[in-house]
Amino acid sequence: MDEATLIRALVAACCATIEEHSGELTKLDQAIGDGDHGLNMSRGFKAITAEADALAAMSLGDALKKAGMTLVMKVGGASGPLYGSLLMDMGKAASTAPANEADVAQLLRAGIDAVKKRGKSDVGAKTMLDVLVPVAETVAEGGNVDAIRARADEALEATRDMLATKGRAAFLGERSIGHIDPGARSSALLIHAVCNVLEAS
Amino acid sequence: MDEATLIRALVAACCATIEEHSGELTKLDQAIGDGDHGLNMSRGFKAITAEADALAAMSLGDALKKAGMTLVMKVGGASGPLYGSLLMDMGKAASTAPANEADVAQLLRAGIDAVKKRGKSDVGAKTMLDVLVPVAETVAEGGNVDAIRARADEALEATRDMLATKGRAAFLGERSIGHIDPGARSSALLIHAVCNVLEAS
Amino acid sequence: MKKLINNVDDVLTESLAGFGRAHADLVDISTDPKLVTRKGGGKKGKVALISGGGSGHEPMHAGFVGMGMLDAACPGEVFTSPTPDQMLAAAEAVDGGAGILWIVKNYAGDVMNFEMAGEMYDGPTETVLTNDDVAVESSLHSQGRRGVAATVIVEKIVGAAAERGDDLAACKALGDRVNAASGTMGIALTSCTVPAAGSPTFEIGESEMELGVGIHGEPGRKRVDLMKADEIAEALIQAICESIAPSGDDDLLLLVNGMGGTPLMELYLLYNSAMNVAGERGLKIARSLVGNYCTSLEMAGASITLTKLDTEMAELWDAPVHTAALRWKA
Amino acid sequence: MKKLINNVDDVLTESLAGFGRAHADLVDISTDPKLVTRKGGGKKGKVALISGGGSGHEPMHAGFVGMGMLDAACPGEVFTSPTPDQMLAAAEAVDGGAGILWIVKNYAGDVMNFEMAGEMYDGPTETVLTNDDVAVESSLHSQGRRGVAATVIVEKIVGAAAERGDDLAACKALGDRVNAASGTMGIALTSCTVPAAGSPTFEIGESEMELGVGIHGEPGRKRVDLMKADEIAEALIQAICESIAPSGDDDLLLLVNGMGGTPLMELYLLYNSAMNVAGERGLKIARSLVGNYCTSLEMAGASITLTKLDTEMAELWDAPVHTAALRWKA
Ligand SMILES: Nc1ncnc2c1ncn2[C@@H]1O[C@H](COP(=O)(O)OP(=O)(O)O)[C@@H](O)[C@H]1O
Ligand SMILES: Nc1ncnc2c1ncn2[C@@H]1O[C@H](COP(=O)(O)OP(=O)(O)O)[C@@H](O)[C@H]1O
Ligand SMILES: [Mg+2]
Ligand SMILES: [Mg+2]
Ligand SMILES: [Mg+2]
Ligand SMILES: [Mg+2]
Repeated sequence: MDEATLIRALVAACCATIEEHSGELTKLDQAIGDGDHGLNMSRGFKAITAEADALAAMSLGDALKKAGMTLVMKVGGASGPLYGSLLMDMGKAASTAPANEADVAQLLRAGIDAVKKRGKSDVGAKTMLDVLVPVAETVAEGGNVDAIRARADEALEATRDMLATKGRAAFLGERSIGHIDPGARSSALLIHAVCNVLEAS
Repeated sequence: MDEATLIRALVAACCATIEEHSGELTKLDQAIGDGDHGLNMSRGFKAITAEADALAAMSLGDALKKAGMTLVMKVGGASGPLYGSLLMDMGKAASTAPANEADVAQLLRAGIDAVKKRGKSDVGAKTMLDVLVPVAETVAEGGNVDAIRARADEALEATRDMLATKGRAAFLGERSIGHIDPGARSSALLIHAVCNVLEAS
Repeated sequence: MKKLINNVDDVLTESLAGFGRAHADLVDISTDPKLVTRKGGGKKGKVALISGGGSGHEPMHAGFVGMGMLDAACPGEVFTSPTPDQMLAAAEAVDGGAGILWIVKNYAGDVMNFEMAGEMYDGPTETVLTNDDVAVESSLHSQGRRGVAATVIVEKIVGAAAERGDDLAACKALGDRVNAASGTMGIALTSCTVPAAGSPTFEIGESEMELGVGIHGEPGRKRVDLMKADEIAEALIQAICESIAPSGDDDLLLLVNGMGGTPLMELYLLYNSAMNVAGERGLKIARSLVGNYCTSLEMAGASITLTKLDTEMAELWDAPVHTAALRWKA
Repeated sequence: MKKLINNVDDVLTESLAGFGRAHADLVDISTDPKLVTRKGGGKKGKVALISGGGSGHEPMHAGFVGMGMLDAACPGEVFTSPTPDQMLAAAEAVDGGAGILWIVKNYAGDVMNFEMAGEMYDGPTETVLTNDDVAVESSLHSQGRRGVAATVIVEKIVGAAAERGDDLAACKALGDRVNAASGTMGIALTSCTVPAAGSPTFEIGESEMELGVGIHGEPGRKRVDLMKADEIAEALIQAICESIAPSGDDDLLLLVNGMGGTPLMELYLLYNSAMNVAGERGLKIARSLVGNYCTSLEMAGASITLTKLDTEMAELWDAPVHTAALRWKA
């Protein structure tokens, strides 16, 4: 798979999974948030789909930066700036295409740092970071796609018993316990999609 | 029964039946009106109950006038001025206490004329008049209390198939058919109450 | 029944008391008989405008008491006409010696109670009867059409005329003219619940709406499937135009009025639809008002009103007004 | 879902278009990016006030654009923070050369998006973050308290200060002061439905209410049995007083705010209860506002806000304002 094909495949896979699960994300967000996460993600990834041609013509780094900026400008809410920052800073770190797992892990770390900074948060607050950070660890440890997917699922499930201290769910206090976090779910979905593409390539 | 006892008995019986059936009147009015007939009647007759002592100290004619004015001032809606006019003009016609059926019939006619004038209406419009007018006929014909009660019930039931052309129910057009008229029902209730008192006296 | 109340019996008194306290700079209130009068009472030499009707239509009428609009409002029980004693007390409180103009919505109860008050009042009175609701064909019954949201427009325009010194006959004639130039029709998505009744006035399915609903939850033209805002605007404006037949030269006032339970977001959306329909029909919307003005408790729904404004009516509409619910240039 | 709309996807655009058409004398609107700006754009030498947030809280914020209040509002999707491109376009449209003051309700999304806009904007900017909702103890989580109805009061008072020529630092300091002097808590009787979601945000029983609800239908302190208006007023004012600790000497502003689906009649009743509670506690209510100002779509419910006004704040509150939703002395 050349870079253009890879970018197209990633865009298609990510957009497809978000579209497919948009209702579920909204339901999760209705339980402990304000019920718009599915819509927000779907709006953002539709905008990315619309610019797939332009993205495919770019380097992976530039494509990530552009896709990130699109999320920032189209999504709004908490997830827009956060996923936007994730992709933008991954893009900035990917001046050259990642050659190996270590490169990918380093990309992810850069993106995750941006999320932490923008969200003034860290793992344990029942957010997307509770999926992204463990996954980045597995990547850094050289785990294969199966291991990565499994880790994402596990981490997602682990958000169920967490007490939210960031994002809207934090307003629920104890009542946030017992539900998985919508942003953690969308992160897990995206990670699965990326793994599926990498597996097929 | 002297006049004071009669007035007390009439007040008590009328107020009791209205109180007891207030929910039913409201339900009937919800079907083809605005759902306040029970409340209106109950408000008016509670006010009459409150002045029972004063009424009992008056002649029947003055008591009717005063009770009518109380309904006018306390009820509002369509039924206030109508029942108020009914009683007030009955009272005006009763300068002397009614001695026989013919006197009572004449009283009723005077009251009914006031209702027709105030409501710019007549029988056939699916209103209280469709009970009051037939009942007045039976009284004029010298019918006994059983005949009067039976006529009231019959007349009430006959409002079911009428098309309303007066009052709020008129706004429903054809849809007013199939429900008995709330004001006809309250009239029938009052006539029953009065008959019961006369029967016992 | 879910309402912000204490006891069903005290709803009206407590709400009125709250209104009086919130707008103590504008109005005086009395709770027995129930009354809202303009601060300072009658204005010498000015025709006094008094309206009233069942409660549950707030801000109508109490919200329109003040400079440039009403002198007094008589709130009845929820959806029940007020009583003559209220009207008489109002008249005594605000009579400025130039006569009383009753502004009455055409419902049997309101008409009869105001009529009795007029007969009992010792002084010149006139009545403007509003009957702008085009939903129910007047030919079907002898009660005539219902008075609904255009009552607000009548009160505003005639209020301005009284304020500038028009006499009783002129105010009465103007009120009749505004009413005749107006048509309204509404729809409901949900029912309302009269507090004392405790249950919804009517049943309505999840995908139904009531076309031509009255402001007491009375049925209207027909029960239909839920329509889109564009279709609603088209249906309502079509019905109104059949009644008031505006030409492309007429300056129209467009009022998109909420029934109480519909948020502003939807009212502006419906207003947008109405403007599109007006545009397609070549109608000229010269003035607009969007909001909850003539409501039906917490009913979800809206009505559209069009009034053909002549030059004088437009000027009087624009004139300063300072009431709890309508305020401009003051 | 029963709403006056055409298509779920067009709700915001069409409602915004309607707002722009209804208030063409006051505002300009843009639909891409979505923006409401004060007619005529920025005022030279004046600090520009820009607010925004998810839609569904109407009239907040677009209804407060105009003389004496906001210069621009950025409406996001329903209950979703707007995006930085809207904020940047707003800033460009209304920058008068004296800096931009963002007025932001404290939600993660709003904060982050306005933050990004501030980082990208080429010119001096400051932010006032409102967090008046006392329902959620800030100690419980690091997100801090939510910004709710006191945002309206911040926008009015700081708007008047900007209008009289206060500089950016002064406007920022004043906004922080008003926010710190304010506390709000709300309750919900019913849920709201986000149009695109199509089903109610939360389930609530026929005899339950949500105490301390957020303006997006987020849960608050707890689910409780339906309370009487007097009890609600007591509970809300108690919670607010624990936060802002007013003394009997403070001039208080009392805002009784409807959530969108509650009729005015109930809001005035709750206001009456609140005034009684204030009286019992020896609190001095110097200014009042009752109505739907910071809503949550068609949710039934209300919030109470108290703000301790100092002399300057009271003067600025009283200063002329001319917007779609708040207008006096102009
Ligand atoms: N401060 C934060 N840091 C990291 N993630 C966050 C933060 N705040 C929110 N999130 C994530 O964003 C998700 C919610 O996104 P979304 O519903 O689209 O936005 P909003 O909360 O503004 O409605 C949460 O489920 C959580 O995973
Ligand atoms: N014009 C009229 N003539 C005679 N009776 C009438 C007239 N209008 C209404 N009614 C009677 O009044 C009853 C309704 O009374 P009520 O519900 O108390 O008043 P409202 O209709 O004002 O709500 C009707 O059922 C009918 O019997
Ligand atoms: Mg959300
Ligand atoms: Mg009735
Ligand atoms: Mg009635
Ligand atoms: Mg959101």
